[in-house]
Amino acid sequence: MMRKEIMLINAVERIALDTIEMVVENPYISQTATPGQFLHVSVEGYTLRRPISIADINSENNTITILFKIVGAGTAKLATLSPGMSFDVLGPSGNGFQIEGNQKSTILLIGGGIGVPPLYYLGKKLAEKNTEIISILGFQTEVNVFYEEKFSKLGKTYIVTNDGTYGEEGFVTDIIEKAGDFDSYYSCGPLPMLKAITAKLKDKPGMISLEERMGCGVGACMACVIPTDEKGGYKKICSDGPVFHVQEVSL
Amino acid sequence: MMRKEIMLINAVERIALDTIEMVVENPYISQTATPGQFLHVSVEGYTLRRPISIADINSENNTITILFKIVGAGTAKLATLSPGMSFDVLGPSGNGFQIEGNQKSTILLIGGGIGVPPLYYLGKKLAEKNTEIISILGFQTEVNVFYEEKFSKLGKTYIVTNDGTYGEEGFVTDIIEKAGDFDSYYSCGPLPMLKAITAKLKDKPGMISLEERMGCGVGACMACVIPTDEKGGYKKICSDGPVFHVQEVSL
Amino acid sequence: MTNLAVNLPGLKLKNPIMPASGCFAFGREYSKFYDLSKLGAVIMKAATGTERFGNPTPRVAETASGMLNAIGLQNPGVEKIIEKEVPFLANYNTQIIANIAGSTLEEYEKVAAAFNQTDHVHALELNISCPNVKEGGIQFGTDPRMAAKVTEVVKKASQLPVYVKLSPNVTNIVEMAKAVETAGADGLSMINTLTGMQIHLPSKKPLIANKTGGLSGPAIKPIAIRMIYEVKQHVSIPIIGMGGVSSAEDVLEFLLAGASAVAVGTANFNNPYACPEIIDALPDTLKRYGFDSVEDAIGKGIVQV
Amino acid sequence: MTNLAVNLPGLKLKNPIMPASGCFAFGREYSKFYDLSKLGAVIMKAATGTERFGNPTPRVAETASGMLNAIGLQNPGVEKIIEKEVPFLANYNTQIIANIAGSTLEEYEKVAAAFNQTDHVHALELNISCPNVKEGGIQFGTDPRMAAKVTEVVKKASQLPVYVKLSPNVTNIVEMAKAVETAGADGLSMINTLTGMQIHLPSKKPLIANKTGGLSGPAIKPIAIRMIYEVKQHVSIPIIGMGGVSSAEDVLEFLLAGASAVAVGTANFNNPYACPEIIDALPDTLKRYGFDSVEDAIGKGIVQV
Ligand SMILES: Cc1cc2nc3c(=O)[nH]c(=O)nc-3n(C[C@H](O)[C@H](O)[C@H](O)COP(=O)(O)OP(=O)(O)OC[C@H]3O[C@@H](n4cnc5c(N)ncnc54)[C@H](O)[C@@H]3O)c2cc1C
Ligand SMILES: Cc1cc2nc3c(=O)[nH]c(=O)nc-3n(C[C@H](O)[C@H](O)[C@H](O)COP(=O)(O)OP(=O)(O)OC[C@H]3O[C@@H](n4cnc5c(N)ncnc54)[C@H](O)[C@@H]3O)c2cc1C
Ligand SMILES: Cc1cc2nc3c(=O)[nH]c(=O)nc-3n(C[C@H](O)[C@H](O)[C@H](O)COP(=O)(O)O)c2cc1C
Ligand SMILES: Cc1cc2nc3c(=O)[nH]c(=O)nc-3n(C[C@H](O)[C@H](O)[C@H](O)COP(=O)(O)O)c2cc1C
Ligand code: FES
Ligand code: FES
Repeated sequence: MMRKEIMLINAVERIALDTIEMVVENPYISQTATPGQFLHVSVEGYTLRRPISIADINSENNTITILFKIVGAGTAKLATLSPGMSFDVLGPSGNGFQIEGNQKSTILLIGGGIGVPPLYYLGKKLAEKNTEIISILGFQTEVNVFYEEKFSKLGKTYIVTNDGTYGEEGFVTDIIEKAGDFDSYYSCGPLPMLKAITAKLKDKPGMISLEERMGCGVGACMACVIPTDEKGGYKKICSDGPVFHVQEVSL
Repeated sequence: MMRKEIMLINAVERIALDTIEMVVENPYISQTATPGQFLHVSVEGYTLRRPISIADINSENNTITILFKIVGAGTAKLATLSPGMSFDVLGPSGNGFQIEGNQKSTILLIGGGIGVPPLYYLGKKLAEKNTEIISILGFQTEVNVFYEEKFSKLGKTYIVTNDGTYGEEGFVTDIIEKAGDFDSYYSCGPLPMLKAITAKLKDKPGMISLEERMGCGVGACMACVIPTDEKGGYKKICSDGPVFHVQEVSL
Repeated sequence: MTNLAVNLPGLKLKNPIMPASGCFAFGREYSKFYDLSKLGAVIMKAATGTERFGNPTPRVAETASGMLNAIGLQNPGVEKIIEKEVPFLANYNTQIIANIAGSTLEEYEKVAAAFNQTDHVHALELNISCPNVKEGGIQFGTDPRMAAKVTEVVKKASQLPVYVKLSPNVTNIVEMAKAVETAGADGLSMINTLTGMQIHLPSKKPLIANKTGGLSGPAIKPIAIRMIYEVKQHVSIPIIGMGGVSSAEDVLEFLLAGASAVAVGTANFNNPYACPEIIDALPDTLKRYGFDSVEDAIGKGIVQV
Repeated sequence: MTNLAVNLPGLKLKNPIMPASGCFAFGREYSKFYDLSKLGAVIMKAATGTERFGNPTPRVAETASGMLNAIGLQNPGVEKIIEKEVPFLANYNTQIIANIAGSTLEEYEKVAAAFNQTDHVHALELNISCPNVKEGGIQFGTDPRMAAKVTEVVKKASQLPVYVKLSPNVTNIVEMAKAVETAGADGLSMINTLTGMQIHLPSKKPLIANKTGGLSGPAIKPIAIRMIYEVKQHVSIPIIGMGGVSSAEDVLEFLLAGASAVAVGTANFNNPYACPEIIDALPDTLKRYGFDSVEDAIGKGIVQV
């Protein structure tokens, strides 16, 4: 159940261009969160909270890892915080990836840019079940790449950059054939990428994590809806998602 | 000349109820400011700057002491800052106390509450000229009292509290007779106090430091005017003051 | 003991605090954070005649000390609200206010009549900020005659007390208030959001898909206070105040300006506990400024000329 | 090289940035911080027919991301401004805009005529937010007929281009803009402040002595952007935009919404270097979002329907 919790910052590191990895401590969140859930982060001086995915959890140390890119005022402010300081979050928020029944299957993880982080904790949890994992991680250019090594420990990992400055050149969709066969996929990244992937993989079962600008982050304000059909049906990304089965939503 | 300067915080101490003494470092301000001038302090997250008087200067160390009372959001925020942090100010701002020609005379300093601080640096400067100094410092109640010892080193010092919990009971005006003869006076404190003092001491030359809510703090917005007569004349407290000869303004 | 209770037409409020319409849906989400019985009342999300999907996304943007929203009255329609949401809220010991909206007079009438049939709803809040599709989009909320007309229609359709929610996007708020008072309003609710816009630099177009959105949050508080202060002197019906409230001090400022109760909107988003925390802080805040009760403070900031 | 220049009626601006009226007096104070020749233009503090003392203090209050002011047009009167202030500003390589105000049509006429006699003033900004004392305090700025009337009078009294400064406290800003365009305005200046109030809890009365004050600062930016965006589509005269600008990104947002130049008010108070810093940052900001010149960006955020 979502709660308002204080996160104590243990470590802050810049791991790629404008990309911050932050390790924060909180017993409740670290014991209850599942892959694909997010934290709704309060940033001092700003009206609205910022949704940030959970990238990893170390439940022995009660720590949670988040990764965020500095794109605007809120993330810039968050990046100025240092160990010993704290911030409050609502969390764990939303519904994450369903990972039951994946034993003995092969799973494809497809992450784009700052959509990569939630797939890491998912991958770790799948790896615990001895699922075979293939990862395709797309970035704009070399300086944006992160977590290659971590994903490599989970299984075969392809890095692709749009300009070919690192790994393969092109888009994540260009690599899918090369990656070999798999049973189902999980993906998180920018909307055009998700559209391309779900179109290409329309015969495979998949789950995708979506983004939308949020008001409340708890399901009360209707800011973050996504249509489910042409007839006015909808889901709320903050509370029904952010992770959906591909068939559930219409992108 | 006023500049925009960064003040590095050296020390922060709570010296009375909700009253903070802060020692900040800045070469330019410490070399140029005179008693009665103020700093126009920027507080992160707030639209307007806060005027705070200079309470002391140590020009060898390049440090300035300010004293402020936590009365609202801005001063509360300022009080959370700690040594090593910094804030920016416009300063030295305004025109301070004129202290020429006071040699061999006796000066009465009359301070009320958070109006006491600027009188301390004034007193120190007067003392350097071997002026004889008598101080009357008024506070609401015992827990508000500060700087008694420091003023005592400058000369005879009377503390008066409204409720008599410390020093004499009553108002600063009740003590003036007792204080003995003097040639001129300097005063800073709440408006009702200044009105009472200037009425009582109308035959003595005096200078008073005034407060008003400020917009720009540099003389451009006309927020902080004080009438000088009944005919529409006025002065700007931020740039013509905050210190005025008693006759210059009509309270 | 500081007395927080306020009695208004149709509403016995144990305290003057209620979540604002559209910022609390129908209470389910926030009921996971605290017991809704703590609240003086709950104002439900706008109800329209039939289900509405609302506007395309993005629907919200952040602004300095505020936010823009253009949800577009997304709601399941009055029937489903009566069937599913009112019974849920009726489980709590609080008062229920139904916010009603529509694109035509007939739709307002239908929604008002529907709520009149049900128990547990204690008052209507009449949202007149919606564009009137029949009359070519002119807002009910910016023309005093239209506002009076819709008030009359709703009053006729329902026995429940009607609080007309005024739009601040008008030249003369007092004129609007007097028009709806004359038309039979039992109270006023003010203010709704101010129409604003943000342009998204990377895409070079309005960030909100609907282009304009309603500005709410602390940024608009001075406008709300001014309007309530002005209106209070010209009407004799009570005012539910709102616009940027996020602390007990804010609540007292609204009471002093002339509000009899206070709704909290945007503040719930940053702090889901905003309402109960304000309620807990209110007795001390009132006491600090010399008031024994909420009713004591109402309108006490108004300087008579 | 990014081209910052903009040519508007009467104004050859080397860059689109100018301090807003009333936030910069006549430039003397800020000339101690930087060379005023850096500015595209300077809009002077309002001039009235004769000297005015203005309102009692307190005249300003702080609000969330904004402030209230009720200075009350304190100024030395048009004669003294022409005699002492214009010559001072004429020392700088910048354009001078005179903001004119009055309580009657005759006063507006007198002030406009006086500036017409002098060199160095390049344009007038017509402040119509003042209450019209003759007509019982109705603001010139909230009634389209009155606004048109005062525009006509000022146009007749002066050969200088006239930028009419619109008040946002109206139901229909487009109607106001069209009325003054038809009456002969050469440009628009928008927005002036929104009427607001703050109640001071300890004294239980409005903090500002005048009770109400004008709300300015980042809080009102979304309202300014919305109004400029709406008006731009309905007039063919240029707009000087203002309301909460404090960065080069804000300037670009105003340009995209339809402003041709941008004034900076409240931001000067926290940062006396606000204008020159924005001017320095503007070329990079324009480039980052794909613009080679200021003129390129004007109105580019408007989505055609
Ligand atoms: C479920 C979810 C999980 C996310 N996880 C991550 C993550 O792990 N790491 C990461 O770097 N980013 C993540 N994002 C995106 C992140 O929320 C935005 O980058 C961030 O809110 C931008 O804030 P800002 O203040 O820097 O930008 P500003 O543009 O100043 O923000 C202004 C407003 O817009 C909102 N906003 C701006 N961009 C986005 C966006 N892409 N999605 C949603 N709201 C946005 C902000 O929250 C804020 O309310 C996630 C978004 C969602 C919806
Ligand atoms: C020339 C001058 C010198 C001063 N020196 C000192 C000093 O040395 N120590 C000290 O504690 N205080 C001093 N003050 C008063 C101090 O400026 C206020 O207490 C402070 O601004 C309050 O800020 P706040 O954010 O805590 O209060 P808030 O009430 O939240 O402030 C809101 C706004 O009102 C203004 N304001 C509130 N009270 C005052 C006031 N009394 N005078 C002017 N503006 C006010 C603030 O600056 C701000 O713009 C001085 C004031 C002036 C004019
Ligand atoms: C996301 C959102 C949705 C809203 N929906 C409604 C609504 O359905 N009906 C209504 O009358 N007001 C609606 N409002 C306006 C609020 O009820 C309130 O009047 C306004 O937000 C000002 O209060 P605040 O500043 O506390 O948010 C909505 C406001 C927000 C922020
Ligand atoms: C202290 C102050 C004084 C002002 N005086 C005037 C004035 O004399 N004439 C005028 O047209 N506008 C005046 N204004 C309005 C500003 O010119 C500007 O339109 C408004 O403040 C919005 O811009 P901002 O948010 O950048 O401040 C004044 C604003 C402030 C804050
Ligand atoms: S953000 Fe409010 S419903 Fe999702
Ligand atoms: S504060 Fe602006 S003139 Fe003094």
